Amino acid sequence: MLKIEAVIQPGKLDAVKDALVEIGVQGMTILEARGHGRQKGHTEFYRGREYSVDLLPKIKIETVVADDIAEKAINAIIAAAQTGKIGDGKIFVSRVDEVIRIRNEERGEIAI
Amino acid sequence: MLKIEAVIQPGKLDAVKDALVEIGVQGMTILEARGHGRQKGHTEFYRGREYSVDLLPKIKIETVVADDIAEKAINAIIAAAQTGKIGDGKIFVSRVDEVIRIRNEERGEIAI
Amino acid sequence: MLKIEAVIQPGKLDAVKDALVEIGVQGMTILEARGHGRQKGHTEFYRGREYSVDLLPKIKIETVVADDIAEKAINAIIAAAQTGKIGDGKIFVSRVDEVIRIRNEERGEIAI
Amino acid sequence: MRLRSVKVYLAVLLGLVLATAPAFGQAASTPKVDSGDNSWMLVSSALVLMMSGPGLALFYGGLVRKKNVLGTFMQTFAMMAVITVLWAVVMYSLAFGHGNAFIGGFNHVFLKGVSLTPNPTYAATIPEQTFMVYQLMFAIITPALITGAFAERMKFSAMLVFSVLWALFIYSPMAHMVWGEGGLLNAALGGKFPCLDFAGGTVVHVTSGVSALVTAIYLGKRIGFPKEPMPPHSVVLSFIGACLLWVGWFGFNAGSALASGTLATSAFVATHFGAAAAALGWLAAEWFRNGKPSALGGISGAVAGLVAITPAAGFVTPMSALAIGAIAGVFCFYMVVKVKNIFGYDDSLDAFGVHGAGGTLGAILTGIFANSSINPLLGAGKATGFFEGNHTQVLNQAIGVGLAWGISIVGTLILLFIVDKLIGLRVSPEDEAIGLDLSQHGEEGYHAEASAH
Amino acid sequence: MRLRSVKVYLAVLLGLVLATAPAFGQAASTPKVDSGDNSWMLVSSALVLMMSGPGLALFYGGLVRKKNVLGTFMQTFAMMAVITVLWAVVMYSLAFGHGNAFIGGFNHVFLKGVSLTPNPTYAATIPEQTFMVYQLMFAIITPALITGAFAERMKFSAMLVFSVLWALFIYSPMAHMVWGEGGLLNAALGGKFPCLDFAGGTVVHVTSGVSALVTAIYLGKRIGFPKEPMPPHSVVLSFIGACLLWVGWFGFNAGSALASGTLATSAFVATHFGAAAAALGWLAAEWFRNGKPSALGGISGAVAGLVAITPAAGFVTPMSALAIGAIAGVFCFYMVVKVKNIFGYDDSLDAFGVHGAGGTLGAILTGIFANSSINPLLGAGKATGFFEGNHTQVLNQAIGVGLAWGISIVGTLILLFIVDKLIGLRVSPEDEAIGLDLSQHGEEGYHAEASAH
Amino acid sequence: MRLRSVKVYLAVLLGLVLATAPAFGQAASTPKVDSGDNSWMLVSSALVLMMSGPGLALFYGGLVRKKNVLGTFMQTFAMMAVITVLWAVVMYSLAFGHGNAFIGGFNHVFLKGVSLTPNPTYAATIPEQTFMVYQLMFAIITPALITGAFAERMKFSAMLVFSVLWALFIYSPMAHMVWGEGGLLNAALGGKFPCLDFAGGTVVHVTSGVSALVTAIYLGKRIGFPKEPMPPHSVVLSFIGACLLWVGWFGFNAGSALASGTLATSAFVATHFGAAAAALGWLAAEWFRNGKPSALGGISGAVAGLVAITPAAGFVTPMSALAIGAIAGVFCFYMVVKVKNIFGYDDSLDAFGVHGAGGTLGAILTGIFANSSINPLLGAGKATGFFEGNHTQVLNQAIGVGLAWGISIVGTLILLFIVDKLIGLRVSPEDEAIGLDLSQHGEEGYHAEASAH
Ligand SMILES: Nc1ncnc2c1ncn2[C@@H]1O[C@H](COP(=O)(O)OP(=O)(O)O)[C@@H](O)[C@H]1O
Ligand SMILES: Nc1ncnc2c1ncn2[C@@H]1O[C@H](COP(=O)(O)OP(=O)(O)O)[C@@H](O)[C@H]1O
Ligand SMILES: Nc1ncnc2c1ncn2[C@@H]1O[C@H](COP(=O)(O)OP(=O)(O)O)[C@@H](O)[C@H]1O
Repeated sequence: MLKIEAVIQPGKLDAVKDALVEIGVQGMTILEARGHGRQKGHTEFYRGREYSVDLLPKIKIETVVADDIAEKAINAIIAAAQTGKIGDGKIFVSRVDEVIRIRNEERGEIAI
Repeated sequence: MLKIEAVIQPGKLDAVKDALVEIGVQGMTILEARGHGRQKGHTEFYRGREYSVDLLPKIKIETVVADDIAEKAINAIIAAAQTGKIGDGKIFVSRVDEVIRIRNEERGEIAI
Repeated sequence: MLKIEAVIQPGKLDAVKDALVEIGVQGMTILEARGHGRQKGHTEFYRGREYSVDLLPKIKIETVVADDIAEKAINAIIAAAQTGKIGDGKIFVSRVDEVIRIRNEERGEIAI
Repeated sequence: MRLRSVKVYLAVLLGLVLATAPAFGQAASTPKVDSGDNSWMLVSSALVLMMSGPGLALFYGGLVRKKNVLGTFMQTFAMMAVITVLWAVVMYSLAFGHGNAFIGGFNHVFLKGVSLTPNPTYAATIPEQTFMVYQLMFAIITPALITGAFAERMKFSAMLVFSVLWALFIYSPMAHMVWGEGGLLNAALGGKFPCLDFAGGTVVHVTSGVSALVTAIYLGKRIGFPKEPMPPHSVVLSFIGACLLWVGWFGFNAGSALASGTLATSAFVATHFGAAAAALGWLAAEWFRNGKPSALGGISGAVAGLVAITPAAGFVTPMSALAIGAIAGVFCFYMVVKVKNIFGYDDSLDAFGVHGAGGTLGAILTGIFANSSINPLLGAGKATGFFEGNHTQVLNQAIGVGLAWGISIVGTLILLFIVDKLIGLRVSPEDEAIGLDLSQHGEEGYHAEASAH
Repeated sequence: MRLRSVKVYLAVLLGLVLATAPAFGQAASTPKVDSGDNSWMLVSSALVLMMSGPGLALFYGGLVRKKNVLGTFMQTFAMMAVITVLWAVVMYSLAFGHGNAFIGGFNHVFLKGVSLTPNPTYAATIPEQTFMVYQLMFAIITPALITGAFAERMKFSAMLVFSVLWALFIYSPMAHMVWGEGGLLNAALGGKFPCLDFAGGTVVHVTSGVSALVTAIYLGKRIGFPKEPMPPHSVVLSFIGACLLWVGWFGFNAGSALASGTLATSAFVATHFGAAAAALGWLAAEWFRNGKPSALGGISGAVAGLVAITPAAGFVTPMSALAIGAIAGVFCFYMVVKVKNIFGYDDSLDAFGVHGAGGTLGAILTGIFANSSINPLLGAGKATGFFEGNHTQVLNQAIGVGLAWGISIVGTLILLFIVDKLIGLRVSPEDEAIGLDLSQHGEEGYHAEASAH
Repeated sequence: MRLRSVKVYLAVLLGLVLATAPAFGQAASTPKVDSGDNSWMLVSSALVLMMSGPGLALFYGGLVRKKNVLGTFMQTFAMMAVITVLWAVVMYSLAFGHGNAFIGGFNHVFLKGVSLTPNPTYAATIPEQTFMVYQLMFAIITPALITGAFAERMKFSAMLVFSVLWALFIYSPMAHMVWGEGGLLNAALGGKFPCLDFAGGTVVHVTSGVSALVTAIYLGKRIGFPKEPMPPHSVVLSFIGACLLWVGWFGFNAGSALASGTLATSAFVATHFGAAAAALGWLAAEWFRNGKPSALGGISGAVAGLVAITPAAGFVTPMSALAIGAIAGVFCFYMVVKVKNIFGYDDSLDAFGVHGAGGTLGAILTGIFANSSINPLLGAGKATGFFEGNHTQVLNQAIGVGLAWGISIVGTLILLFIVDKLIGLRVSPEDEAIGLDLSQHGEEGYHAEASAH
């Protein structure tokens, strides 16, 4: 089983979620994050002080999928999240050894 | 070493934390998350607009443990978080190559 | 490619970020977290009720780097985040199989 | 009583005026609106409404968990809407219409005969409609206070029905007995047991606080209480609310003079002093007991002091107000921190611990500290409170309070039973888990998802 | 009209006074400040300012997404600053100076001749400067109301220029026509089409609401609307704002009596009753349609009721106020929930659905419910509203409203066109995506990073 | 000075009245409460309390980091409780009792002799207790203003002790010198150096602002300052606070007329105009310098304008108020943005930059713009300010301000030294890191954990 972690633009959450659901990936967990990368931040002023803010709001989506569906999921995410501009985000894929559904203690792919 | 990531119902955080501490798992990191899965969401109305909200509040617990204690930790989490209803959440287990304690630069299992 | 996850004191975020950028690690994702560990919490009182709060605010930094740069990154984080006091946090290192840049679908180390 | 006190007062003032301005002679017979008094009473009405919304709504809303913040707001807000209509239809008549010693009549239903000229029985220098709308604001906040006891677990529909019945069958007679013409406890207009209650210590706080206790016990604890921690989701909101309560309370207490003369000033000063001393009292007790004085403690103390000074506001000297406040601050702290834990009921936001306990204490202390130099309600120069030598007044106060306790306990129990049978009081455990905001109102207080910048 | 009503009223009062106090005889000729009236009008001025900031700013600010909260605040706050200066320089003169039936003149530029003695044309018992500053508060909130329609997408600079022009060319003539001496619609001071507008239903709400609709359509939808969900980021803030609007509205409506006599009381009661009944109306309609009554619905209903009762406040009985409120609550609910969706424009915070629709409805209902027993503006005992037998008043109301619609539509279109050509109205798509707070003001409403404890 | 101005004013008014109503003749000798004046002064007292809580508490609380929000609230809230008791015990007597040119006496300790009849020395138409409680509200907010300078790092206990001492030894004499009978700087009641300070520019803002600077320097910077970013955790809270400050300031300034006559109106208008122009001034400067006008800038500017107009409010024309405001907005912007950075002290929330600098500027500008047509305090028709031809008044203003600076610097240094030796001023570095909320009060402002829905 593979864990797909995608860092995306906040405005794209809905589209990505729908794209994943469409290809049959129901389960996912979403986290609010802030990202640092090539995308340039902005400057804020508060009274006399100037802050250059280089951490931008991002959404992190985590979904664990069976190996065979992973590529499809990745493509779905890309299709939904891509604008072609810097800051679109990244996808990280890594291996997961075990999945357990807490409700009924099912394990493995069936628990995804 | 293994990383155990558990997505649970928010109300179960305290119970799970206590269960882990009881079996000797002290270190853990908690994140607020929102989850999508089989559990159905709800509808919200704001003025004329209707929103079907299918991202539900969840808590994500991450804890890195030695291999031999992992199964015990998983069972502790299940025991504390299970209600038997849809939405109880999932546990994901994956391998961690290295752990470092920032304070004293200890590495490996001793640093957990 | 390796994923470095560092849980640090909130006040150290800026220093760690700068240290990473300095050694050439541009990309990173930051999450607000709460941690449980050896560091003792505190007691809060609300009206008649007493709460012992043992989840402390932490920042979690995630950065995926090429294998050869990992050790440098770890050292940079330690150097910037260490105070020598309990609660300084931990670093977890694990393997990542694939990285994809959403913007242009580049894959692998070039996408980091 | 505040009515009589005002009248006596005005009589004295008028005397002064008459001595120097004989041309005003006839004015005494034809009541005339005084622009200054009416100005103050309109402001006071606005201030008392502000105590409910946003004041009390914020104070309570900050103390609950995030998932219940709007539900908690709504319990107060609904009173602003529902009680207003009820008041116009029948409640004003039941409280202030012609009736017997226990309740008014139906002569003012649909506000029939409630005109824009003063009704000298109640207030000789402001339009009766000003008096009517001012009293309405009291009728709004009183049932809203109760909601603190059953926070986070009552159905919105049940809350509405219960509050309407409670307003009709408990508030209306209590208001009539204490403030209505010929009311049993009315010290100014011929009551059998003259009980001093300047601005509603008994009518507002004892009734709501005791009813709160009853509902908290009847409904049972919130799921998870007391094991699960349920800290306030935003002491910040509660702080804003408490400050607005303090400011609004000037309308509540000083407005109860029903004019902007010296009695209003006296009540204003007493109110402020009572609040300040009680905040200090609670903070000191907390510092002593927990090692730290908290912001929640400070504002809780201030509210406790405001409650306790309410019946006394127009009867006591500034220095007595400080004393009453200090006593109330410490007393309510122990009620909330110790007594509640001993008995173990889940008075979620301490409606009883602050309003019931503080109101009862305040009513008794009024009998002790009341002074004829401030308010010659029982006759100029006649001993009024215990310290002045009128030892029976404390008894009268106790009778008033006892009656309020009795009616509140019995009445609330009956009403809860009826509503429970009719539509059920509590939300389902699932709804309680997801919170009132979503389950009862289909919305959320805060939208993190909206932060998509 | 409220001016004449006040004058008539004061004349009656004065008559009473004169009968008993002949020594006051000469006072009628030299207008004298009444401390009670002035007290009330200063308070009312403060209350109306509070309606803008923090009231309206919070109400609107809570409804937008987090990234636009400060930008939304600023659109109201800027009015507090800019319109004040504009008013002093020329607007007061244009609205209340000597002029023709459509607009005032330049005799009061830089407040020349606006003294501390009463100007009996407008208000005989308060300093003219009190009248001036009170009216200023209305001029501030009116353009601020429009901003709800173009929330989350207009440039700050364009908003400033547009608002200034709008205030000069739309608000000033409308205020003059309805309230100014010799204004076309002025029922009190010799207007051709006497239109009843006690506190600004037409001048404030119809003009701003209709202009809002025009700007919403002209600017186009927010990017992502209606597909992307854009729930309010904090109904909590909106709730606080709405409650403060309710409280402040007492200054708006009851203050429009320009004195603290019985007319102020009457308007105060009508205001409160209208708000309460409308909140119930909206909640009931929502409960019926969606299965749940919401907090946002409750406060939206209250505001709708306050809007609708505004023109009627000094003309109707308490019971009529309840009726007007209930109708307005249900009506505006359907405007916002159904009509908007049918046409599909993005009136982001429903400035038209609430103020435009509610104001228009209220103006018509005023013609129906107005009663000479409350306000003998058209002559003591002369039928005033439709139910009293004056069937033509509804027509006059329609003329007033129609004129306001016409001027608002045409004027706003022209002004938008000009500003669009000059500097552009909308922010860039990128700026819209990152939000007004950062793009227009370089700051953020909330700083999570700051929570580094 | 405002006392004399009021008296003169009232004399004029009375003259008018006497001319037409001889029956009032005797009233002049027996001071009588005016219901309109008292109504206004009670409202003003409530408004000034609202400036502290929630106004200032929110303004400051929003500017700190999340972990210090309640601690910051408490620094203001504690003043509401502590100073009230202190005032009753001895401070009122020290400020307004019989004494010498520098300080009052002990004749009013425990409010002995402070009755419900007017004290014509200070205010002839309101009960002395109204005057007393109104002045109390000023004594509350003044030390609260200082707390902005040492935000996020002072022990709660030390803050309490310091504030009590400061109130006793710096505020009391300053208030006496400027407003007390026979005070050195009292322009109305026989001071040697008649200094114009209508509502406390010197007494309130200069003293608190300068003391703030001293404490900021004495305590040293916050750990991490200026390297670590410390943006406001919620400009939203600060915005609400600032708006409430603006609204409350009407009570502060217009209330300082101590009556609701034309002087109150004049001060009300000047206050509003000053705030608006200053908001524009700051925004313009910011727009020019940073390329963007910010919400924080807008509200900071408004507050700066309110500060600067405070001493001038009852002395200047509306147009002068605009000028004073505009100057203050730009001036304070540069104080906060440039001067602070040059010197590098950590005046965390700019208590000095806004109150110290703005107060000093306002005091001087008062000497320049004051006009006898608004306030014939120095004698009807006698030149009052510089522009009117009284060139020495600026000198008198400078003497008053200089004295305030001197006393504030020396006095604050001594008090800080004493408190530091006694119990220590600063929290430990650990406590500073976890924040005041947890370390000093054992609670948190917001509970995310509570969001468990
Ligand atoms: N190496 C990395 N490790 C973790 N997160 C990363 C990494 N690189 C980028 N990110 C995340 O992806 C986001 C987008 O990256 P950025 O460099 O701005 O644009 P792009 O992905 O288009 O090159 C960043 O804000 C950050 O959250
Ligand atoms: N494949 C997955 N990857 C990541 N998170 C998941 C996955 N499946 C479920 N989750 C998380 O677990 C939560 C519970 O899942 P759900 O399907 O609702 O119930 P259950 O686990 O009882 O079947 C989800 O809300 C989501 O946060
Ligand atoms: N085994 C673990 N798994 C996940 N997170 C951990 C683990 N151990 C520690 N942490 C995180 O690191 C933080 C610091 O740990 P703590 O034991 O308090 O101090 P130290 O790292 O100095 O020993 C914790 O608050 C927690 O967030």
